[in-house]
Parts: sequence; structure tokens; C-alpha cells
Amino acid sequence: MGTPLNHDELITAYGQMRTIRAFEESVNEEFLDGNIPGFVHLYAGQEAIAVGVCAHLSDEDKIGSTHRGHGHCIAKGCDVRAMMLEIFGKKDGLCGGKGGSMHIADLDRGMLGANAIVGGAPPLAIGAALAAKNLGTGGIGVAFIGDGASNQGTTFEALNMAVALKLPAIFVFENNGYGEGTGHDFAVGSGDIGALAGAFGMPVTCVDGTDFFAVCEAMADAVDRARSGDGPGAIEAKATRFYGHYVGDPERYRSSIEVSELREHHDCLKIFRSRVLESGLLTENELDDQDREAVAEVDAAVLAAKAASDPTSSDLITDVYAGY
Amino acid sequence: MGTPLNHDELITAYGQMRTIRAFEESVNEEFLDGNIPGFVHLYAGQEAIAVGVCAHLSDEDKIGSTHRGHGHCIAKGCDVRAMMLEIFGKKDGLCGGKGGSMHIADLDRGMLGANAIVGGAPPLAIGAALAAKNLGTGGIGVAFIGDGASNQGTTFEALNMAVALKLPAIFVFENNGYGEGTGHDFAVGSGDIGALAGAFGMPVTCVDGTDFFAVCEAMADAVDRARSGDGPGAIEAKATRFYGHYVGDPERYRSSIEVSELREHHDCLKIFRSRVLESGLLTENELDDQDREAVAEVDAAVLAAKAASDPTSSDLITDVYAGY
Amino acid sequence: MTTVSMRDALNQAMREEMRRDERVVLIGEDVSGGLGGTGEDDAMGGVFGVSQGLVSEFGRERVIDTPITESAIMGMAAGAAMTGLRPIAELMFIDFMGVCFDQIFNQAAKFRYMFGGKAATPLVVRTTIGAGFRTAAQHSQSLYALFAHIPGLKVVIPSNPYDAKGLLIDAIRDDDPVIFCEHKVLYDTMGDVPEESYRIPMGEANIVRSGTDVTIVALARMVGFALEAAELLAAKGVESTIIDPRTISPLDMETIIESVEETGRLVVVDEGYPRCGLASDIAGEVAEHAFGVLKAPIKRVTPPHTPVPFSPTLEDAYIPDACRIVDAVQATLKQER
Amino acid sequence: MTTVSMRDALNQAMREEMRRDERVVLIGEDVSGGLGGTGEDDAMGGVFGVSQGLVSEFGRERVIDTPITESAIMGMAAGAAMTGLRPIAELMFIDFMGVCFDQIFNQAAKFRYMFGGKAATPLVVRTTIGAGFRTAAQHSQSLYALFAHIPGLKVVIPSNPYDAKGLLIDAIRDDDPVIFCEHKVLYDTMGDVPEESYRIPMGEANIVRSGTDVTIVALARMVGFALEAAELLAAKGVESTIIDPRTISPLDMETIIESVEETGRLVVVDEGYPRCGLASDIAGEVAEHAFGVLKAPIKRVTPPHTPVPFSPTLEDAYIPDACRIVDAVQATLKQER
Ligand SMILES: Cc1ncc(C[n+]2csc(CCOP(=O)(O)OP(=O)(O)O)c2C)c(N)n1
Ligand SMILES: Cc1ncc(C[n+]2csc(CCOP(=O)(O)OP(=O)(O)O)c2C)c(N)n1
Ligand SMILES: [Mg+2]
Ligand SMILES: [Mg+2]
Repeated sequence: MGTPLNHDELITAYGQMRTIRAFEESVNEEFLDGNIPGFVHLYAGQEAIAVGVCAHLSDEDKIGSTHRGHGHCIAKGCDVRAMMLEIFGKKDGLCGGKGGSMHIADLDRGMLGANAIVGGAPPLAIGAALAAKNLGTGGIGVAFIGDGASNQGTTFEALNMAVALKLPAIFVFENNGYGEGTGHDFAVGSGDIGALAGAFGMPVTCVDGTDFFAVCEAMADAVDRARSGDGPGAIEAKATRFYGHYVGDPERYRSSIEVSELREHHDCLKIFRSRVLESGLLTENELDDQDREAVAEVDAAVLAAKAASDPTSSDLITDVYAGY
Repeated sequence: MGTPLNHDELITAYGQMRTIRAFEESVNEEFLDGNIPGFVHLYAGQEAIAVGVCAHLSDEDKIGSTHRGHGHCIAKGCDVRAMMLEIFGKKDGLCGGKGGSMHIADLDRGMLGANAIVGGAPPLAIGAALAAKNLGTGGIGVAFIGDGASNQGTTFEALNMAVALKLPAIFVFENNGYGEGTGHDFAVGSGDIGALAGAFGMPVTCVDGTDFFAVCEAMADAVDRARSGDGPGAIEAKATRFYGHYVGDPERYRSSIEVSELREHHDCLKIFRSRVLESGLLTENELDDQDREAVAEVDAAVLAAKAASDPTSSDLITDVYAGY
Repeated sequence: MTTVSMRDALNQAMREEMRRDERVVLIGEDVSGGLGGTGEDDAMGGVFGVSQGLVSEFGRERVIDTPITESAIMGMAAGAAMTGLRPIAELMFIDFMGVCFDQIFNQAAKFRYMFGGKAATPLVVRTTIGAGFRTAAQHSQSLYALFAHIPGLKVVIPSNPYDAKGLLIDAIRDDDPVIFCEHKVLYDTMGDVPEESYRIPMGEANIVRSGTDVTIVALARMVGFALEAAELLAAKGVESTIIDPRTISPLDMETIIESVEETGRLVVVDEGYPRCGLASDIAGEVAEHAFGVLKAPIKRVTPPHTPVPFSPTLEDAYIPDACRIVDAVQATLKQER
Repeated sequence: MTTVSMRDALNQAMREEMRRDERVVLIGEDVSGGLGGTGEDDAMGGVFGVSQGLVSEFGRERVIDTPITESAIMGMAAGAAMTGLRPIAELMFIDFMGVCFDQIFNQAAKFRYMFGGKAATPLVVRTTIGAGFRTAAQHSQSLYALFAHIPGLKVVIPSNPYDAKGLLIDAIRDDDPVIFCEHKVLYDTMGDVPEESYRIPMGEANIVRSGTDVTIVALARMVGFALEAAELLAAKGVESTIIDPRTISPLDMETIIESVEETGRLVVVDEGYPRCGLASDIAGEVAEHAFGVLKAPIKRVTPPHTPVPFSPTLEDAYIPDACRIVDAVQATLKQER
């Protein structure tokens, strides 16, 4: 269980994972109650990946995200309340209510945006890597990519470009087995996302995405290489999606047994808990505190979101150009 | 020198290669004399690939080509005179003068068009493979792809789709070392086009593209697999480009030594000649006849093209839709 | 006649055509759903359920789920169309055109012309348009003008189940590439639809309502708003003609101009972006070819020049509605030339 | 002032901006050339030689050759722009937008709005437009209307070296994504250009010629044809105002409308496709906002609704020219309201 994290960092990591879970559970509920508009895709089940990856990143490092972006945001340090307001479409939301769940972003935190275009982010993330390299910030660019998105031409192009230009970029493939209702066994012709990424000419580590420590370690290596100028790397993390593709998805394409099995035996939070308790790294109390705080923070965010004001129609035509 | 071709087929193959060379030499000259409009990309040097590949194809088999498409056309059986007229922009050209060198096509011969968009053809070629499969024609779809085009997202997507749907498709990578003025050593991050294609989940053979017999054999295997329902395959053929990227290219990005070396020691026609003579498969006379016929046919085509009529302005607004 | 939703009308059109002609295939992401998963087959029928049940009847050879790979989908469909199939390819949201436009506009659209009339590309791209579902900037656009701009494409935008079925059948039987735009808010709209097959020829506008004071041209979801507006106006003694072009390429300018000759006033309602969009396209035609009969400026009712916002309050302000149409009509009534 | 070609004027603009601000980088295929080859470095400077010499001065860190991978180029440039660089990304021909449009129109164009004003994307996409080089259907298009349609993008189309330099400098310093369209036939056009830096603000039209009988709006290569037409017309006593909008998004409608108020007649000349194009866009604006002053129908001079043909005879018939402009002007003079 090699972890480069110290005690406080471990607590933070667990707290973030727990916050993501609480956040997604609340969003699910609020959506089903009709309080959240639009399409919402939940990250629950994949927490260890976002948090394990972002544990190594500062605000100078940039991430490009996906339609399933809440977890990436929280792991990258976005404000939970401002996120919730955004998802509710409120004026004080992280994006003024103009973005919503699928376009949530916080450039100050290096979170370049959820992206409602599958494969939208990888080219952007290598752009951040280029900027970091040229400006000498020491930062890196990270793209989160689903198994479905791994088949998109934009993703492949970004992989090749990153190698050709030797960019400090890291591609994190979150393989949760499905792109909407299509299994990755069918959609990824090669059957091996990691190997394919590797064939583009970069080192790849494949890890169990429910194992925070494995993700964290793989990312430590990739970050080291990227920061020291050795070019891009990739991680394939096998992941689990606890909810449907979107909230409201009847999920006829997968068996309920699969889902209950995932929740029972492949819950990254349970796994983390038992691992740190077993090894004595953290105590039950410390973990419980995080559980409580996470729920409290999210509950407060929901209340705030419900009380917050909508944008007004004068906001409709601002933020189009620098001039208006 | 395993070749599945018989004596007559060998003569035809040589004749086609020779015709392509003569064609390109004439087009070069006519272009430089100001008789051919537009952009023209010559296939000279790569003849063994088009001919080795198309030797296994009938009109039921379809090929998607590139901006450098004259060789593919001739190998696929397009009429040389109609091609020349098209390149001169004449009304009786293969495409009525509307396409020109970059859009020359002959659907009756299964030639789905040169393509002025790099990476344009691979998706189309797998479409032809799908049609062949669904209609039960026994045909296959073949895409010719340059080393430069091997980096385009559309190419990658076609590779993956062909594997996922197990289509009777063959991807022929013609690696002539350059995409315009950029070397493939830089542009192909992995440095290995064949291995990357293989990582998509299909068998790949890498061959010396100046060796007609090697190409022919590799294609025989790939065609066998594709026709018997075993899915797609790929060939990477190392190729040589005798002329610049386009006619008129000053070619400052490569040394003149490289080019003279290629023409001297890596001319697929010379290589073919010495191989068939050595092994006694064909005689000098037979080969010389083909040389003469090729030049005669092309010369006649040029004369015909020069004498032919232009389209008239009433042709401008036909062929847009089925209705007009 | 039975009363069905637009979703079901479209499903009928595909089903009937697939029965009639086995060259018709459906290609797209989750157009059946369930491939490679642990649950049911025929699990989705597309994200909006439009193709539900087709894979059960026609099998996976003809209802073809794909990876997420729109360039390969469109290109494969175009290549198959030029070599003997008659594919319907689904582009889940028109907003995704940016990852596959080349295969549509540089390839499929141009084959016939580039190849001197010797190629046909009987391809239908079914896609969804429209705001109203709070799906923000990348899932709510009405980008049909981008396709109408391109010679070689046809563009269809039905506003009701009857038209949807007849136009989709016509599109499938057509030998040119057709972009078939389904407004996602209209999928549940009900209407009377014959059970048998019928074609509505592309290029013929529908006169939805007749009145002598003003001509309102409206498409898709805007037709309903125009009808609302017409009722409000009728209460004030203003009688509107409403024309639904149904297809914007080809565009039935004749019907529009005939009406303007009668009314002398034109309001065009369009959910697409205002710049270089359909509203201006129609206005430009009328200002050139029916200028003499115009009694007032041509009014265009469109969203503002902004991306589609997420927040419901903003989105509601963004989408043209009956009030804005009424205002526009009244403006044309005031300003005599 | 020195007399230079439009190619050199553009080169100067890039060079001066790259000297001034090291965040400015150039990204594209063969923008320097020679990487991975056996010949010279700085071997191309782009296929039209516009960036020749830049890599020698600024090095490969800032003049970045790429593989052929337009989505990654545009996306990388957009991502770099939102994180601190000010990239100029080259799209060799505007015709290639179909393989990378998403990164331009759904990403770069929408960041500012989607993210509530908290992102800036100072990106310039330099690209080439126009027919005339006999490069047929996939290398000759003038697709700028597709970009003007999209809120969040700015679109520039210079017609001469002076404007090209000043507008490119303005575009590079601008904090929004700009599509900078260079007409390939104009690269060798000569004109007087100050050696020092200067900005021409986007959104300000240029009045190329003044006359009281008719307003001709023309862009890029069409400006020259309009001037030719104006001379022919002047010989017959008809005096034309010619307006070159220079940028079509933002579009300086004020200047156009002021002129139409004076002349009462409008002809718009546009090399783009006619449907949902710029000619109709301008016509639509005028028909709505200056209807009262119009004395005659608005005429649009554009190519026909077809792809660009290869054959010189066809291409020459395709491109609008001075004769067609004269005819259009004369038609507006005949038809009084
Ligand atoms: C270009 C594009 N194509 C299709 C979609 C529709 N879509 C949204 S999410 C999704 C599945 C993505 O799968 P994956 O990448 O595995 O991510 P996951 O949903 O599993 O997190 C699809 C097909 C889209 N948004 N953009
Ligand atoms: C999408 C697109 N990008 C760029 C170009 C310009 N272009 C034409 S040919 C070419 C080089 C292609 O290289 P390669 O695939 O190796 O083919 P080769 O020219 O060597 O035969 C380029 C960049 C294009 N036509 N289309
Ligand atoms: Mg997935
Ligand atoms: Mg090459």
C-alpha cells in the first residue's frame, strides 16, 4: 500500500471521496424530486479515481473533465456550495447558472470544465500542458476520459499529439464498463484501452479504480515523469458506476445484480475504510468525522441552492464576448 | 517470392505499374507546362503498393483513396484516357471535369474517389465493407492511408469501428516518410504505424512497399481473412515518393540526395524487373512491350485531353441533387 | 388514422421502410442498446427511444449499435450509401456535428457533384435539435442553417407526427443525403397518423393557417408558438397565415412569396441562431423577389446571438415565444411603407 | 510605408506580435516545416509561405509544427488559450473545418458564456478561403458564414494588405476566439503597409468608394470585382458606394445602413454559398431595419447553390465577377418601388 500521502492528506482524500458520494446522492434525490433541471450524470462509485489523481495536483495543474464531472470538480478543490448552486441553475453558481452540471468549471482551481461533448476534453487538456510547458509554470494537463470516449477520434489525436510534442500531459481513462447503454467489451475493439493508449507511445499503468492507493501511486509516477519533462503518460482505471448513465436511466442494459454486486463488493469508500483501518493509518473516529462533515456540507449546499436567486433575463446576453 | 499471380497477371501488374509511372511523368510535365490546373500530387514511386493491393480486387471490392490517387485509380482499372481528361478538366473526363485530380472517382470500378481531405476515406471504406457484408456481395472495402493521414482521428475511428463490427475492411498504410514537409518520424508519435494499427485489434503485416511481391502476398492474406468473415486487417507498406508533395513543391524539407538515392536504389519498377528476370518469370521483351504500351497509352491520353472540350456553363448547376 | 406521438410516428416510418427495403439499415450509438452489457437487448432504442423495438424485428445486422465515434458513423453510412445500402445514421444531438461534419458536408454532400453525377448517396442523418430541456450550450442548438448552407444536402424539420412520418419516408427513399432534424421537445406531441405508408415530398411547405393580414413562417416547435400567437392576434382582429416550410433545403419559397403577395407582411420565426440563419435567408429571398408587394419591414424572431444558457429562467428568455411573435406582427402592422 | 504583399503583411503582423508578447505562439501543419525530414528547417512557413522565417526567429517552442490532426490542433490551441497562451492556430484550408469544428464552435466559442464569464479564449484561427485556384470542391470554399452563425466567435475577412496586418494584430490582442480568413488568391496582392504596428478594430467597415446611387457591400476578393464594376458603372453615370465590412462578426451594420439611407439601393456580393449565407444575413438586416429607405429590391450576387467545380470554365462561371455586379446594380436601378 505504498502511498506518498501523509496523515492529513489521507484524511483530506477520504473527506473528498466522501463529499463526492454525499454530493451525488443528494443530487440524485433532488433531481428525482424535480428540483434540478437538465441532464445529470453521477460520479458515485468512481471517487477513488478523481481523488487519487487530483491528490497530486495544484491549482497550476489543469484538468479537462467529462459530462460526469462533479467528482473531478470536488477533487480539484471547487467550492461545493457554488457547484450545487450551479447545478440548480442559480445566479451565484460557479458559472452564473449558465453552465449547469454538464459545463461546470472553475478555472481558478485549474478545472477547465465538465464537457458535454464526448472526447471534448483531451485536446483541451494537452493545450493546458502546452501552456504550462511554454510558460514554464511546472504544471501539467490531465484529461479524464471514459471508456466510451476512448473511441473518439479527438481522444486518439490528443494522445498522438502529446507524444509528438512531448507534452506534460496525463490521460486518465476511467473504464466503468459502459458508454451509455453499450458495454466497453463491444465498443473498444481491442478490448484493452490501456494497451492501445500505450501503443501511441507512452507508458501506461492499469489499476483497479476502486483502490485509491493504486490510483494514487500510478498517478505519482506519471506526474513525476510529466513534470520532469519526460512526456505524457496514461492510466487506465477500472471503475464502477453506481447509478445509471444519467439520473432517471432505467438501466435495462445491465442487470440489477451487477449493480448490487458493485455496491456491495466494489465500493471504493468501503475499501478505503477497511484498508486504512487495517493498517492503522486512520482511526474509525477520524473517518466518521469526515462522513458527518461531508453530509453536513452537502446538505447546507442544497439548502443554499434552494434559497438562491435565479439569474435575471439581463444576464442572458452577457458573457458572450469580452465586450458584452 | 511467393506470388499467387500467374504469368498473365504478372504482366498485367507490371503493365499497370508502368502505366502509373508514365501517367505521373506526363502529368508532371503537362502541369509544369501550364496545361493542368489546380493541385496535383503524384504517385510515382509507390506503384507497387496500389498494384499489389488491387491485384486481389474485383469491381465488387471498393477502395477509398487519397489526394495522391492516380495510382489507385489505374490499379483499380479506371480508364486512363478518361482520367487524363478529368485531370485536364474536360467535359468527358471521368467526373465530367467537376472533380479533377483530387476527386477522381469511378464507382463502376469500385474506386470511391480520391479524397482531398486527409483521413477522409477510411470511414467511407468501412462503409463499403458494411454494405458488402449486409448485401452479401462477398466484396471488401479497402482504404489507402498515408503516414500523415495515419494520425487523423477519422482514421483511428475507422480502425476501431471495423474491429468492433468485424467488417471486411483492409487498411493499407502507405508510409512514404512525409506528410507534406513533415517527416513521419516526428508526426507518428509511436514511430510505428503498423503496431499502432495492430493495437486496435487487427492483424497487421509490415512490408517493403517497393517490393511488389511482398505487398501482393500480404494483401492476399488480409483479403482471405476479410472475405472469410474474420474481420479487418492492415498492411503498412514503406514507400518512396519520387516527386515533391505536389507538382511544383521546392522540397526544401528533404535532401536531394535522399531523392536520388530513392530513385536509384528503391525504384519498385527496377526492382520488379530484376526480380522477374532473375527468376525467369517474365522476359525482357515482355517487359519492354509493357513499357512501350504504357507510354503510348498515356501519350494518346494527353493528346486526347488537349483536344477535348471543356464543360459549358450549363454544366455548372447539374449533378447537385438527383433532381438537378 | 391513429393518434400517436411524434416519436412513434418516426418509429413507424423506419419500421415500414425497413420492412419494405432491406437495404435500409439504422446506424448509431445505442440505437438498440445493450450490446456488451449484462442486461437486455433492445434496451434503449436510441436515447429518446425512437428506434425502440427495431432491433427485435430486424436484428443487429440492420440495427447497428456503434462505439462513440461520430466521424466513423457518418463516414461509414456515407460509404455504405454510395455502395448499395440506404442507411439511416443517427447523430444523437445536432450539437455533435462538430466531430463529424466533414463526412457529411465534404463527403456525402459532394459526391454526386464531384463525381460528375455518377454517385448517389441515399443517406438520412436523423438528429435532434432544440432548446427547452435545460441541457445548455452543447445539447440544445438548432444548427440546421449550417446544413442548409451546404449545396448537396437536404434538410427536413417536421413540426408534427403526420409530417414527421411522411417526410421521413420520403427522405429514406430519396437518393440524396438528408439531414432530418427532430425537435426533442416535440417527441411527445400527439397527432393523427395513417397506419399505412405515405410520402410527403420534401420541398413543399404546409399552410397551417390562413389569414390575410400577415404571413408568419415558422418551423418545428415554433409552429405551435405561431399558432398561439395567431389566436391572440385573431382576438384583436388580425388574421395570420402561418406557413411551415417543413424542409428548409429545398425551401418552398413559392408558397411563402404567394402568401406575402397577399398579406404584404412577413414575420419569420426561427429557433436557430440569428446570424446567417434561416430567418435572414427567407428575409433575403423575399427582399429580393417580393420587394414590391411588401408593406412593412420584414421581422425576424429568433433567439439572441448567444449560446443556449442552462438556467431555466435564462433558457425561457432565450427561446422565441408567442408573445414575441405577437409583438413582431404588431410592429409590421404599424409600420406601413 | 512600404509596398508589400498580403502574405508579407500577415507575416509582419505575426512577427511583431510574437516579438511583443511571448505568449503568442503559432501552431499548425508545416507552419515551419521540415521536422523529421532530411532537408532544411524553416522549409515551408505554411503551405502558402505566410509564416516563413518565424521559426528561425522564435524557435520550435513557439512555431509549432504538428501532425495532421486538426481536432487536436484546435483543441490544444483552445486549451492553451484558456490557460495563458495566446495561440495562432492554422487551419490550412477552411474546408477542413469539418474535422475540427467541435473544438472551435462548441469549445472555444462557448467557454466564456458556459463558464459565466470566467474564461477567456484568446485564440486566432488563421485559415484560407476562396475559389480561383482550380482546387475544386474541398479546397475552395468560403465557409465563413458557418462561423459567423456561431455566437462567441469573431470572423475577419481582409481584402488588402493594410487591413490584413492591422486586423490580424487586433485579432491576436483580442480576448475572444477569432476566425481569420485569408483569401488565397489575394496573397500576392500588393499594397502599402506601415512598418510599425497598428490595429484596425474588428467591427468597423471600410468605405472603399463613395457614390450616391447604390451601395455595394463586398468582401475579400469581391472588393476588387466591386471596384471594377463601379468603374464600369461610373462610365455610365452611376456612382457606387462600396463598403468592405472587413469583419462579419461583429458586423458593422451601422455603416451599411447609413449608406443605404443615402443611396436607397443595396447589392451584396459574397463568394460564400447563397443559402443562409452572408448576403442574406445583410439583406435580412436591411430589410428589417432600413426598409423605409429602400427604393428597390435588395440584390445578392453569390455563386449558385452548388459545390465548387474543378474545371476552369466552370469555376470561372461559378465565381461572382464584375459583370454580374454591374447587372445586379442595373437591376436595382430599374426597379423603383
Ligand atoms: C460527441 C458525443 N457523442 C455522444 C454523446 C452522448 N453521450 C453522452 S455521455 C455518453 C457515454 C460516454 O461514455 P463514457 O465515455 O464511457 O463515459 P461514462 O458515461 O461512462 O462516464 C454518450 C454516448 C455526446 N455527449 N457527445
Ligand atoms: C484534413 C486535412 N488536413 C490537411 C490537409 C493538407 N494536406 C494535403 S496532403 C497532406 C499530407 C498528407 O500526408 P500523407 O497522409 O503522408 O500522404 P502523402 O502526401 O505522403 O501521400 C496534407 C497535410 C488536407 N488535405 N486535409
Ligand atoms: Mg464509461
Ligand atoms: Mg506520406
